[in-house]
Amino acid sequence: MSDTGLGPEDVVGMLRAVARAVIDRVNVLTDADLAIGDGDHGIGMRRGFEAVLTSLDVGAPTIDAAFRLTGMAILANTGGAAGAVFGTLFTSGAKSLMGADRIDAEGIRRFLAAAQEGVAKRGGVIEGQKTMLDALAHAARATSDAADLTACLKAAAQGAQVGVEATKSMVATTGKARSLGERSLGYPDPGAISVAIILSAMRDYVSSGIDDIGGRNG
Amino acid sequence: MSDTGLGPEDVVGMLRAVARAVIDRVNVLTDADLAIGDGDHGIGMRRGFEAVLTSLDVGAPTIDAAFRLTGMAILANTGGAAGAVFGTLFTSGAKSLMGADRIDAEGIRRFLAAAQEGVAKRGGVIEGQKTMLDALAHAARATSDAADLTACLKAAAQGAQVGVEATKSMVATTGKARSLGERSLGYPDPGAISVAIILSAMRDYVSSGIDDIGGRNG
Amino acid sequence: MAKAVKKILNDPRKAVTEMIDGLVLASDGMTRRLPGLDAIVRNHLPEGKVALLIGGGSGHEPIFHGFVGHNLGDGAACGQFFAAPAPHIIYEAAKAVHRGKGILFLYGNYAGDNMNFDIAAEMLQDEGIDIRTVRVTDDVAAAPPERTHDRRGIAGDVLMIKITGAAAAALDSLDEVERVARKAVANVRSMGVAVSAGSIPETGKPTFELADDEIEVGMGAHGEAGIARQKLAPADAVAEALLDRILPDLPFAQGDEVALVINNLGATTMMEMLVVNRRIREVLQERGINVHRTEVGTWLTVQEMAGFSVTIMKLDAELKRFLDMPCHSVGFSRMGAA
Amino acid sequence: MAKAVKKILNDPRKAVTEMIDGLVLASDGMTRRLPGLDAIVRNHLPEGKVALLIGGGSGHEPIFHGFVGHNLGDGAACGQFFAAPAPHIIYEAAKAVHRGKGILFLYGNYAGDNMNFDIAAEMLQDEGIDIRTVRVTDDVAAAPPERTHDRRGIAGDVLMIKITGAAAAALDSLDEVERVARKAVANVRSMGVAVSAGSIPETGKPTFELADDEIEVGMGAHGEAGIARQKLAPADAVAEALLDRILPDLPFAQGDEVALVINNLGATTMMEMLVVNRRIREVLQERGINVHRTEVGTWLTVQEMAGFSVTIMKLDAELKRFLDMPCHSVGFSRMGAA
Ligand SMILES: Nc1ncnc2c1ncn2[C@@H]1O[C@H](COP(=O)(O)OP(=O)(O)O)[C@@H](O)[C@H]1O
Ligand SMILES: Nc1ncnc2c1ncn2[C@@H]1O[C@H](COP(=O)(O)OP(=O)(O)O)[C@@H](O)[C@H]1O
Ligand SMILES: [Mg+2]
Ligand SMILES: [Mg+2]
Ligand SMILES: [Mg+2]
Ligand SMILES: [Mg+2]
Repeated sequence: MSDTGLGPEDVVGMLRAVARAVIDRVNVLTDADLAIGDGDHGIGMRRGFEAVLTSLDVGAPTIDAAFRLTGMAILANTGGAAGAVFGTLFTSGAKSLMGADRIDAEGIRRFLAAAQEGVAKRGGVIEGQKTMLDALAHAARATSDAADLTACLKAAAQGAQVGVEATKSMVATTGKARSLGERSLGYPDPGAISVAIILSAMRDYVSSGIDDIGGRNG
Repeated sequence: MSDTGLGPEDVVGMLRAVARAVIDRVNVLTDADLAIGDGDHGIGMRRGFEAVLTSLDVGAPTIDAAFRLTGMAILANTGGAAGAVFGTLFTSGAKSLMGADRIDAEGIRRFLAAAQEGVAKRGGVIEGQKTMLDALAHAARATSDAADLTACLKAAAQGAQVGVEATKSMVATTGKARSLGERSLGYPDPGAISVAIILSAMRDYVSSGIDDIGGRNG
Repeated sequence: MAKAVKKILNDPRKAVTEMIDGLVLASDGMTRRLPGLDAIVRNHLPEGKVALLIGGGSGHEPIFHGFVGHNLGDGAACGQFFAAPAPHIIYEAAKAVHRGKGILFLYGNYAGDNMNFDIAAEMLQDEGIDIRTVRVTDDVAAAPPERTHDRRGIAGDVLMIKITGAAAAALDSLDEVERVARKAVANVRSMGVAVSAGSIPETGKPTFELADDEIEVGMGAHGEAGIARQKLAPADAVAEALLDRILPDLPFAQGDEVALVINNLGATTMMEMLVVNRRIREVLQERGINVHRTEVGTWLTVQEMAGFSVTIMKLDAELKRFLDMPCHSVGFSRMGAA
Repeated sequence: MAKAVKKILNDPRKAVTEMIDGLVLASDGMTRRLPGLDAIVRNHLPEGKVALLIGGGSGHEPIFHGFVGHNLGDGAACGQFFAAPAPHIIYEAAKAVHRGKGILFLYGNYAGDNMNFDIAAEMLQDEGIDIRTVRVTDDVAAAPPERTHDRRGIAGDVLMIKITGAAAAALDSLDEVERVARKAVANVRSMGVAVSAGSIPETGKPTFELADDEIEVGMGAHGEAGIARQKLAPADAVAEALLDRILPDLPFAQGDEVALVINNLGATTMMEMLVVNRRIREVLQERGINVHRTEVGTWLTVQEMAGFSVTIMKLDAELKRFLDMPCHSVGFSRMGAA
């Protein structure tokens, strides 16, 4: 596929695909949160990403604007811990793409690094506390030597999934699962699952190939 | 059995037997009240008749005192509609036995007539409203031409049972069952069942014969 | 529903007496228990005060005994679960609150309560104490308008105790207090809806059965049958169904000023009651009925029963005055009109 | 527990917004909703008043939004079910209640609330508005004493809003109001017990599972795991288990004067709470701890969850003064010390 990465229109298309993917998984996320939280992660993420779809309707002139709009919509409509951390994921990531007119592997690396830093700061968490940060950090690291956008998002999605698995063997030390202590062992972190869903949707959008992307790039 | 009827001691014995019989049937009465009332008739009657057992421990010098003590104990400890009507049954009935040193068929007739009048007045009810009065009235009528005490109580118990059956085809127009209207059809009235239990226990006590009664009468 | 409902109690047969101890302690010195009796009375009752005695079966907390306090009931006679108090409890509570000006008996209209309170009233009248009785008959579901004497008392009790308690504190003749109470009861109407059953701890059995998708409109506070058993309906439809029976019954008319109570029967969420309130207010506004005061809360319960009732009372200047006075008890405290 | 719990609502996804409309209507003109936002603010806020903004997830009614009123919160930002409110809701509510003297943010200590309120605080501080934050951390079951910052806020919210609301009405500097709130939060401790689960209408799923004969001591207000899952126990044993954790934690000592709150998580009967109160008072008396004021009721709920929590706050003269002031809101009204 085109190594030149994605332009603003494709980024919007990709973010729409991300939103649809999250909305489709509402029950998976809710059940994960029922196991170690309060059971609202799925419906919260759905609220947020339904708002993302609406706010992207107005279109986005630039790439960083598309990611920022996405973050603002999540922040304004999700609520709970997820609203703050997933909103921050996109708004912080957006800052790293200021002025970029295309996004490639390097852009994704910058985005994930900035997102990770922003979330860690907002949440006051580090890796190993059984949060979505663990999926995000694994994803960021996994992308280090990916050659092109497709490979980069493949690696990111895979990394996030590894992060999700990793959270199963962690004892939660923040969020609603913290009070479970040892009892949170064995369960994946709901927010981490959301990160994996988001990055997988980005990968699938890009991998769906020439006609879909290059076409518009042609 | 002795045609001379019962003296004070036997009346106390008989009332103890009545109390034990009611207490034994707590679940029957509660279930009957669950069907068309609020489900507390059994436990209320148990409260009342457990108190009867205690208050009869002091013994009773006269027959009317024994019945009065029984009524007062019910009135003070049962609560609800049953406390008032069953307390009244015994206290009103007791008045009709003032000064009697034995109770025979005629005494039972007087007792039932007075009890029926007292309950009707206190409850502001007539026959046919699906209450314990229906069992009481049937019982009173059934005793009209019984020759001796045993026959009289047999007739009374049987009459009460007929009264219970009769309440099944009545629509409640007082008490908690009233609001069921037509829906109370087919169910017997809990209080009527209690009347039948009480009179059957009196019959059984008397019918249990010479050794048990005559002995003490001897 | 087969097994007994989980409750945090000690011996269920001691629940009522232990509850009364806990209630007196919760009043922080405002009330006391009559030794050995299931009766609660206010401390420091002024001489010459018209006395207000309330009461009824237990299991409906905080009503009735939780409404003994400042500008509310002076005393309460408590029965066992869903059972009217025995006459001697009523008698002793009455003697304890009497201050020479007579006593108003205020309670819900149930055969058991009527008979037991009447027996006590006869005993007290024999001693020359002036007793008046006002029975709350607000449940429109219980009987047609021409037979209000057959109607049950439900959450109308809340407004009746509030207003009569204030009147008994402010007015100094039993005649006057009785007059206010009769005016109030003549102007109050309620109806409830049941969503799931409550149970008596001693039996652990739910007092009725409702299917997982059923509700019963007009059901009584002890699970007495209502008007219609129907499928679970949206809040707006339920609100309308209740108002369709309540409003024409008085009737409440355009320009009326009313008090509105939405009472939780136990396990219903406040969110549900507030959503219902939203629709009720829309309808009242359409009808030109103006709400002077709203109360949404948990006062007349049926153990863990789910459901709620709606109560509306037509007000005049005098009823408003007593409704707006401050009051305090364990179960009901109000700052009063600011 | 498979099928969705029966509730009287319209569209569950509209429940929060409809609840807010119903709540504003129930306040009889005391509050209003910010147009298009899930935020409630008081009408007629005097210029120069130190503002108190409270808030949190919905589904816990009447807390938080039901505590906006006279001598209580000036405004509340409401989230969706069990979800902290979004920053822009908090921001708008804060702007609406600000009267030039700064704003105290008072809410329960949850990651979601902390992050969303912090984002809003940063936005407001950028505009030069003085914002202080006090997080309620009363749940002793949530973390050991040395990690109070990891403790959740549960029914301690009731006393915190009561006292801080009174302080914000009586004191005229944000520093002073913050000082009082910090003193109060430092002296309040709570622990709860869960008997059965509540559910979120949108999913209809209970937030946890408890066996028919089990209770969980120390469980959080969203079903967060507690300290011990155990067999159903008598009320006295449960009361002692809670006090065994609460009393040593501060610690509360002989001669202390305290406020006591027994809060219903939803479906528990008042009878149970009063029976529990009885044993609590016996223990406190043995320990020489004197209860200045008791509150037994339903304030911080978790939908239809059954269970309750016990909250104890150590008082000094200043805290007593604010605790005893009158207050009024839909969810909490008090006559004040008579
Ligand atoms: N302090 C935190 N920092 C980063 N992520 C967090 C933090 N607290 C919670 N999360 C994430 O949020 C997720 C829970 O989101 P959600 O259930 O929507 O919010 P809430 O916990 O308020 O109900 C958790 O699975 C976790 O990944
Ligand atoms: N007005 C009345 N007159 C006579 N008997 C009555 C009256 N009302 C109720 N009863 C009797 O009382 C019985 C119910 O007793 P119980 O359940 O103990 O009291 P409650 O109805 O107060 O719960 C009914 O079955 C009926 O026989
Ligand atoms: Mg959650
Ligand atoms: Mg009954
Ligand atoms: Mg009863
Ligand atoms: Mg949540």
